[in-house]
Amino acid sequence: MQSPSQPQPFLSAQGMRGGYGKADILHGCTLTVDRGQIAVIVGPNGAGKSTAMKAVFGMLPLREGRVVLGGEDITPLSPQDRVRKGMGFVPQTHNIFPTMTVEENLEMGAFIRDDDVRQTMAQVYDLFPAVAEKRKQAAGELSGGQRQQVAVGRALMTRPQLLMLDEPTAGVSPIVMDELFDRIIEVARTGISILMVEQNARQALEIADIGYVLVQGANRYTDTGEALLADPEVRRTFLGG
Amino acid sequence: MSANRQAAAVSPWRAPILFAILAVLFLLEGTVRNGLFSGSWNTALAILNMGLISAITALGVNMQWGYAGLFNTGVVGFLAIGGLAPVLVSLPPVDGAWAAGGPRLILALLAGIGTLAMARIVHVRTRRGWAVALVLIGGFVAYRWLFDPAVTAIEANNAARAGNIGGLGLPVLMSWIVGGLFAAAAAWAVGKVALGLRSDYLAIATLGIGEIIVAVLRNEDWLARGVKNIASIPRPVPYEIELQQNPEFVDFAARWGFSVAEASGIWVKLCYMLLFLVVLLAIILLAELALKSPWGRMMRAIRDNETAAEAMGKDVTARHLQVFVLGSAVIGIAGAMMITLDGLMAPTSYNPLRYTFLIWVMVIVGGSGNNWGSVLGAVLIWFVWIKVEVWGPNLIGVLVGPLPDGDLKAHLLGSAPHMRFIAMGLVLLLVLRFAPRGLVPEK
Amino acid sequence: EEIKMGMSLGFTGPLESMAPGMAAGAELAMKEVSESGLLLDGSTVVPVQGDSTCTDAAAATATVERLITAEGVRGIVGGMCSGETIASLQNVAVPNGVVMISPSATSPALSTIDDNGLFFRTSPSDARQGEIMAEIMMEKGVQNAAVTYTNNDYGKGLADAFAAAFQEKGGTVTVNAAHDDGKADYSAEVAALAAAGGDALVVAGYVDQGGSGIVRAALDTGAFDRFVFPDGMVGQALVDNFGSEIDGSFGQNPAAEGEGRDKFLAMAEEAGFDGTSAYSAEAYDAAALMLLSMAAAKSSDPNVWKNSVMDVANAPGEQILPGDLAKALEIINGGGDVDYVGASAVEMVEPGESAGTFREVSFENGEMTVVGYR
Amino acid sequence: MDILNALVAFLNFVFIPAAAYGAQLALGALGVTLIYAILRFSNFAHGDTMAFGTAITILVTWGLQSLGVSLGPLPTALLALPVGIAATAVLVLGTDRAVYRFYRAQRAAPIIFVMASVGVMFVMNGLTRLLIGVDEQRFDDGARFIIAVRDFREWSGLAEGLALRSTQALTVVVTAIVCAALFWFLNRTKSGKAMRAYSDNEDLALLSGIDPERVVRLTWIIAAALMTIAGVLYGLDKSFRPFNYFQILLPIFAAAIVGGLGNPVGAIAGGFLVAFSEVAVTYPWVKVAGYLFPGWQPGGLLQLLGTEYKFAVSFVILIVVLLFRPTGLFSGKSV
Amino acid sequence: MIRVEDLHRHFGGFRAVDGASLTIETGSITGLIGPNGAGKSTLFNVIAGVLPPTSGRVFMDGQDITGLPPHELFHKGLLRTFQLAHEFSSMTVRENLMMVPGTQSGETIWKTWFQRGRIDREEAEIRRRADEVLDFLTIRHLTHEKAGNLSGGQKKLLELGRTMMVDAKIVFLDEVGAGVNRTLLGTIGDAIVRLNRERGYTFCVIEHDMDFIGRLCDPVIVMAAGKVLAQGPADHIMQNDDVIEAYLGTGLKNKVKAAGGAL
Ligand SMILES: Nc1ncnc2c1ncn2[C@@H]1O[C@H](COP(=O)(O)OP(=O)(O)OP(=O)(O)O)[C@@H](O)[C@H]1O
Ligand SMILES: Nc1ncnc2c1ncn2[C@@H]1O[C@H](COP(=O)(O)OP(=O)(O)OP(=O)(O)O)[C@@H](O)[C@H]1O
Ligand SMILES: CC(C)C[C@H](N)C(=O)O
Ligand SMILES: [Mg+2]
Ligand SMILES: [Mg+2]
Repeated sequence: MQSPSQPQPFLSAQGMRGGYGKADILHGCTLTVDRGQIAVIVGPNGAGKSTAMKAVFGMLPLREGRVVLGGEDITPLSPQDRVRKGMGFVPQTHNIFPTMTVEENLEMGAFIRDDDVRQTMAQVYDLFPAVAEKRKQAAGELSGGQRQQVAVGRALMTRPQLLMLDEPTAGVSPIVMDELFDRIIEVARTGISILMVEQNARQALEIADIGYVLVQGANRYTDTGEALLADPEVRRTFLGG
Repeated sequence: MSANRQAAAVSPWRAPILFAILAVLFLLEGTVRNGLFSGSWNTALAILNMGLISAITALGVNMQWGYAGLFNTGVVGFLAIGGLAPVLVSLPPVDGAWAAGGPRLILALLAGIGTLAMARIVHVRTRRGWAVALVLIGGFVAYRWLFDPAVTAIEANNAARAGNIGGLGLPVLMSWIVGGLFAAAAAWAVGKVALGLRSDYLAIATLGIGEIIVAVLRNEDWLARGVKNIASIPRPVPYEIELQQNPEFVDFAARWGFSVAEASGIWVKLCYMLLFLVVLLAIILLAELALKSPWGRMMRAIRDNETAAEAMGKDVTARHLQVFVLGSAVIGIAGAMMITLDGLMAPTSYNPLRYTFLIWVMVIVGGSGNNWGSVLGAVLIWFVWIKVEVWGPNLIGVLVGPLPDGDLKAHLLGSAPHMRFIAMGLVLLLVLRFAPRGLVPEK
Repeated sequence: EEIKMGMSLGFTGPLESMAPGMAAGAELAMKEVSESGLLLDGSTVVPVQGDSTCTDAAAATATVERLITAEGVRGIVGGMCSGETIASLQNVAVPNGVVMISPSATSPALSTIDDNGLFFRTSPSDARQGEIMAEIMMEKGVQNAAVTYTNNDYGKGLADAFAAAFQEKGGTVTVNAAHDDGKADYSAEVAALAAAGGDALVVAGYVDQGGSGIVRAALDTGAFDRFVFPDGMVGQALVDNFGSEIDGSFGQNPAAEGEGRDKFLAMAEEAGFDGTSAYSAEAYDAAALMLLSMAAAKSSDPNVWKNSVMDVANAPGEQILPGDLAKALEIINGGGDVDYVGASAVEMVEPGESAGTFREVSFENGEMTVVGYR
Repeated sequence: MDILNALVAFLNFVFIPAAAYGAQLALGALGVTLIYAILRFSNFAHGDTMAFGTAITILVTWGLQSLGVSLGPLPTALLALPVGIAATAVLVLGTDRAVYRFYRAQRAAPIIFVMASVGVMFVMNGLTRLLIGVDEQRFDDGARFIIAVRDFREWSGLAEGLALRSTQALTVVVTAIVCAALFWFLNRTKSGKAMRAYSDNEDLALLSGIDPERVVRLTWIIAAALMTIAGVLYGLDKSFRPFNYFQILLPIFAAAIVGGLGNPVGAIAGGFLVAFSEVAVTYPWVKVAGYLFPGWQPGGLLQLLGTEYKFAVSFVILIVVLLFRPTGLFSGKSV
Repeated sequence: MIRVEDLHRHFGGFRAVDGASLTIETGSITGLIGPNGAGKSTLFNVIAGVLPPTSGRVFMDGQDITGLPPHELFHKGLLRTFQLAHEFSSMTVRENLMMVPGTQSGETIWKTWFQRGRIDREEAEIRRRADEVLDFLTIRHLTHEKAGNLSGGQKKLLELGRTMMVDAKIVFLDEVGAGVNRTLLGTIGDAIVRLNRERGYTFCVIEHDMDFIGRLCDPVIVMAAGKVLAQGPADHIMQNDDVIEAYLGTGLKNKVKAAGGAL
């Protein structure tokens, strides 16, 4: 799916090193995603997956390494600027505006867009019928899984070029999870790059073009999703057999 | 995404150093005379004494806020109610007051409490609103029928000089404990009603309760003469005049090279200081013991996350009530001590800016959750609060110095007293800027 | 010698607008004496200001503590409000043997306080004013009145004294209700007063505080159109605020007849402040009394000169008006006797407070006119 | 039974004053609530900032008056208001930059903000006094009354009079307009929604491309406008004294909280609740009862409680409301 | 152990739990599944005393516990975890565990003044137990970390760890698995089984991971729209057409489907 005119991957985060306080959490972590690719990060809890996502999004000061998006070095940019460069992010927790209605949550996703957002919104509602019913309800009153759907919907509203999802399927029911993965494939097919963290790793790796296994802030395995799934060692240690 | 940043570790030397700096400030105040300090031991000690009382108040607030996250802005009310104790305990009895209406008054108060208890029983037994209302209305009528004539009689008794119920003539030190008990009782009643409220809602409720307590003190003349004030509350320490007439003391003063008046002032203040220190240290000791044990851990857990603490078997309501009562009792003790030190009960002076928010400033500047922090913050802020009275005008004097003479300069110089607030504000902002979690942060 | 004189007044707090006028009055007298060069062999007088806050007894005590023990003042003009005055007097001034002469603390409680002869005031006790006010009202045929007072020892003391005197004379007080100063709104108070009714409304408050708010609301709602104003209210501010709206109202304040006051007003104008502002004249007198007493006692030690205050204040002797302080000092230095009259016709009665001459004023055609003295 | 007189007495002494006072509190509470909702702290400097804005407006008004400018029956101060708002906006933006921004970056606890605002309050308090002094200032001009007592009596022939000051009417009208505009802004415009989003979840707002500093600036500017308008209306209707502006802080907070912190509708409801409970509960019903039941001569004033307890009464009502609705009438936030 | 009778919980007009009746047998590991918004968490919250029911009753061992506050339920042996982790964020991980036991004398204020020795002994015992739990959860290295700084999954582990600090009778787990690494989830599953066998805990587990449910739970209760839709052994339930339609779905379709609408 790589576009021939683009020798370099669309997103390339090289050798990221950094953390919250004095101690580093990331130890030279590298992530790359091409246009239209789905990249999945898996790994044990506390491995630094969310931290790596935040680092890519510019929410964490990096001591080393750089982030390049579409050929441009965006390492010094603030998160807002990265949004304008076409990055969208769904954090793992606190990923909705609780007192705003579902509809307003989606509108906020489209904050940087100046065109008509109604069509995208209709598509989101289409994708998540459960939240469509609740469009006038405050998002904070939704169930855990419904919130998760709103959060993903919000990011889709941005119409990003790179969509970053931190455990989008945590707490959603199997049927919705399948729908969601389906949708992610669809999105990727339109040329949008996807970088996501997943603990529902087997399903996620099935659809992944590239998979990263992150352990203690460093890349342990990097391969196609299929290859990782096929590796018994990876399966046993990281994917729960 | 977590909002936590890893807090920089705090040096264990920080508190001792800051206390040392504070001590130096007081030493300077006592010895050096310039634009910043007055060079008088009397002033230094006077500030220190009030600072110690503030420290005890701050400890009380810290128990409620720092340990349990209860936002009590009714501090002024609990201070005031504690201040009632010296009046009722240690003042000599007022001739005729008791005879005029004492028993009836007690009866009335009993009737009032009885009514509330009855109402509660009826409520629990029958759950009928109208029955409760009936009890309340009946009780209220009975209460007023007993209460009003008693109050009129007491207030008419020697209205110009007394007009109040009078005290018991007991030693004033006893009233400190009673003050704590008064405040604890009030806090218990308040807590039963208001502790269901959260954060700022609790704050405004307690603010209101504080105002109500003060309003009662101001308007119920039979209690402590209301706004007419009570002066000459007995002291637990010698009077300066007595010392000045005591030849031994005069000799003693001469030996140290002080004038008698000065020496007597210092002596009295030292006596007070000792008393206050004893109380302060005792409270800190008990508080630290509790805090450094599972009780303290439980409190921190409750403060962090009430829902989870509740699910982990902690009776959050009961614990809140406990710590609210304890903290208020400490504030009440401070209130009684303050009235003892002032020798005067003047309800008009209980304003929330001075007795609630300034105390809060002390707690936060000191570092909430930390007892030593509260003490440090209290003494420091009180020192500043008093000293800015001089610093402010001096500051403006320096600032306008280069200006040409004229209306503007005159206007600014004329406004010098208002620099008091500006200076206070600046100090507060600076401290918060350089120690945003307080001078001595928790742990 | 440089003699320091303290001033403990409420420069910040609820009466912050009254304090500057008082300080200016006191400083005027100090300057006058200082410039004459006649006090104790050419001593100069240096005023030291302290902020008593008016409401915070602890802060006031600390201030006076500083004035006395750090600045070493030889006398204090102040305190300003009664509560704060009592606290600082008992806790600091008396133990240190320094005289306080208050221009404005008028609570009756100060008459009986145990002061070692160290406390005086150039204003009368409120107990006296209540009687005078009742007298004037009866003469004007006001038989029933509503009373509102500022809720502090001054207001309450005055209102109670008045109510007692008025009722004794056969009048009726329809309601005796407090108002708090510095409140945002006085409709509740005015509603209550209006409901009780009466021929006139007695406003025992402060003109730049709740008092004016009450009058304003009472006028606007038509609740009352006739008012009786005691000392806290009488002042130019009242005329400025209400003009002819309060025509037909009257009042009284401690101030004496005659030249003294006029001279003081002229001097104040020259010095650039408003001499009519409340207790400014009394402050002048307080400062003048202290300095003359020092001269008479030939000592700046307060424990010594405290004994001359009554002498200087009262007859016999030559009458001294504002602006005559140099002359007074000459007389005293020459061994003569003076009777300080000053700006507020000072006449001291035991235990060291102004006997209370009151000036009766009435408001007509938007102006305040002095009707007489009693 | 004289219903008309009873009604007029009630309107004149209870309803109209309480409505005007309620509107003033509501405006103040709106500002408090807005800052609470978006910047998440109780701003103690609110009253003193109101005083500052009003002081500037007064100075400009005097200037205009001396130039002979006037608005006919309306107070000239309305013309000066924009200048006051602008100056206040500059001041609060400067304060934000110098003080609050630091704590935002630190993600300090709300209580730290509150204490910083106490510091700001002290400074602002002194600043206003340096600017305009401590005295009472009057700057009201234009027509004083819409209905004056005497005229009303003559016109209606009733024993009771009715007064409606133009400032009272103005207050209520302006409050209504300002509230409507604020609601429209917050609920309909993109910037308004961005503000609410920021108030809900700061980090996520960032991820949506909302510029937090812009939201903060906007909040302060709107708050400055609200504060100045509230302060000027209050000053026009009552009088201007810096000290009173500190005192009004407590009822304003009470209003904001009982209505539900962070909720604009609540602020308005709270303002009126506080005002009416202060006035109505301590109102002696003797006069009204006298008109309604002419034969009845009650001994007392038929007053539930003395006016000295009026503030206490309004707080009791607040507490009772909070007991039944723990986050205020309109379910506000709590941090 | 737990019997729920015709339970309703409405939010305004919305019926989140709409007449649910179910039983949790003593000694079982009961699974509770259902689509998002089915009312599972709400049901938990009502049972655990966090939300009052609109109507209906809850019994524990035959005793009516409807509306009892959570802390009393805790002392009756009913523990729960939260779907969104509720850690004590400013306390260390170990403290998070140590605060749990409910019978500490050190929690009585006057005993902290007069019975230091006894408190110290108790503390040592509780600390030992906490460390065991930390070892078990593989987060011993985080002993002194502030709980607020944990990763999402680590917080979930801590939630579970707290229930292991005391001898519970019944534990309600609200999506312990969400966000937890599958390998670790396997271990957690083992732990649940062991606690169930060895210590006799009864479990009621909400989870969306069907492998987990299938491995552990018997019976499984399915909720939908506030009502109980089906109940039975896990493999049975997973064949149920209603359940498949409402909840399980039929797996990924899109791998084979052509590209759809664009977002
Ligand atoms: N406070 C509330 N106000 C209004 N509606 C609410 C509230 N809490 C929950 N709901 C609604 O109740 C329904 C059930 O929510 P609940 O959290 O019980 O679902 P759940 O079964 O746990 O779902 P999930 O698997 O997604 O966690 C949802 O539709 C939700 O929108
Ligand atoms: N705000 C923070 N401050 C300090 N340390 C943190 C913070 N957030 C996370 N950490 C630490 O960083 C490490 C990595 O956390 P991160 O959230 O990136 O893990 P993760 O791989 O996303 O795990 P999970 O699968 O459980 O979500 C953890 O050990 C955690 O304790
Ligand atoms: C300044 C004065 C009006 C003070 C008042 N007379 C009092 O005693 O409190
Ligand atoms: Mg994570
Ligand atoms: Mg749920």
